Amino acid sequence: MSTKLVYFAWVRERIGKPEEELDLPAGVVTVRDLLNHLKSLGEEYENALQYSDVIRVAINQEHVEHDEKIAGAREIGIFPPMTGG
Amino acid sequence: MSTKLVYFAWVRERIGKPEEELDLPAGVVTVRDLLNHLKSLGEEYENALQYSDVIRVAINQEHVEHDEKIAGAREIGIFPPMTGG
Amino acid sequence: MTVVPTIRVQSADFDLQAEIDALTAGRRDIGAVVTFTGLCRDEQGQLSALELEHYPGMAEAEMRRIAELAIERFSLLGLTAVHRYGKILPGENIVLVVAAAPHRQAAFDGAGFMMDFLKTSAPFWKKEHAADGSQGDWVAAKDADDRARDKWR
Amino acid sequence: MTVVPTIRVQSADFDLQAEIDALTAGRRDIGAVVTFTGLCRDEQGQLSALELEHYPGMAEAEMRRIAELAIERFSLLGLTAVHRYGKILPGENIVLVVAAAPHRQAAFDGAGFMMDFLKTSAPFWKKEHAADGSQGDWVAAKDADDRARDKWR
Repeated sequence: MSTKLVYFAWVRERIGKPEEELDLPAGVVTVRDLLNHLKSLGEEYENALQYSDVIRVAINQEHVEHDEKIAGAREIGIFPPMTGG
Repeated sequence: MSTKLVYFAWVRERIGKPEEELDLPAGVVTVRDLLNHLKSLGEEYENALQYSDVIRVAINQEHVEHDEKIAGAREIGIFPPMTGG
Repeated sequence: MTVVPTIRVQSADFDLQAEIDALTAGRRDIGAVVTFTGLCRDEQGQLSALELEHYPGMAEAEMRRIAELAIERFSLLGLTAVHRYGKILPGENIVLVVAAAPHRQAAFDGAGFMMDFLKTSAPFWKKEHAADGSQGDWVAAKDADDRARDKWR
Repeated sequence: MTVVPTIRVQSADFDLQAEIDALTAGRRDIGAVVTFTGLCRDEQGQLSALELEHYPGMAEAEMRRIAELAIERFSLLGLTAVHRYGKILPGENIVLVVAAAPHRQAAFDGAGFMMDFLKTSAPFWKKEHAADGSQGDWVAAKDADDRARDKWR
């Protein structure tokens, strides 16, 4: 089953696209696994996600920690710390 | 020399006038002396100023403590604690 | 550049948007504007009006003193305070404070400081008119207002 | 009575007075309204614009979550938050919060809480456009914003 990934701000710019549908390998269980998997997909992903500690992730439009399981995710958002307001 | 006294809120209502000019005796040196002197002028003053600790006083439109000297006062305001805002 | 506060005591209502516009027009250095509007409540239907008395001259002078302290302390770029007097009905405006600063904390602090000191030291007094038509009591000063002021010390 | 916040994310400017009016019209129980307006600064002439990006859907949802926490925590009588996206010029509005309560401290706290959490958890990002026409950097998140949020814990 494929998962929809959406990217924002400099994560979007570095990866070079605002969103994509990806088939994730069975070993990708947590958010941390997902970020590591993405970094293996190419230089642009590695560049976007190299400082993965600062990367924020939302599952189905709610913030989650990196140890959260991604099972059941329809949409995963990946982005830098927020700077609105 | 006479001094202008101005009263506000329930101090004004109890004394029964918004302002007056008074010749103060030589022994009236501080704000506290003034309040005690006023209380000797009649029941309405005594009623207005009986709880003199809560009475606020301004000399020339600036707040002062009860131990302030009133020498040089053109106008002395006497009123309850403020409740604006 | 010295920031001069705008201070007014008036019986007429005020126009919040116009006061903000006056403070911010043509400026590109203001990042945050906080406004406080105090309104007359009907106290669960018990109150028909408030009568606001003030000490003419001193009310403006005291508000200006507080405003100048706030501008200095929080490096405000602008500060406006307008206080009404006379009879004010439930739902109507009583007081307005507008504080402008580069960043949000200073604007929040400037407006809060202005209100906390205005409450306890600007010479205004509120008398209640009861819903049954009788003239009610003068509002009593609250210890909580003194405590709110003292937290800025 | 449950208080339902008004939350909007839009490219158009907002009308602060209209938002206040919508919150207070016909009410006699509101004693205090605090508004916060965040504006685009030009950073001493270095900035020609900010570009605001957001996560559609989640931005509204997250603002609503924060607003509901604020209403509950401070017993607010009304709360409105509007955040703009797209290109915003110096002097223009970015964000508006309006908080209404019976008394002033709750209104101040409600608006401050909303802004501190909005800053750190609502999915918006600012990119700077430099005055020389070049596309500048993404604004970096500030530790001070995390600390401002954490003071509510």
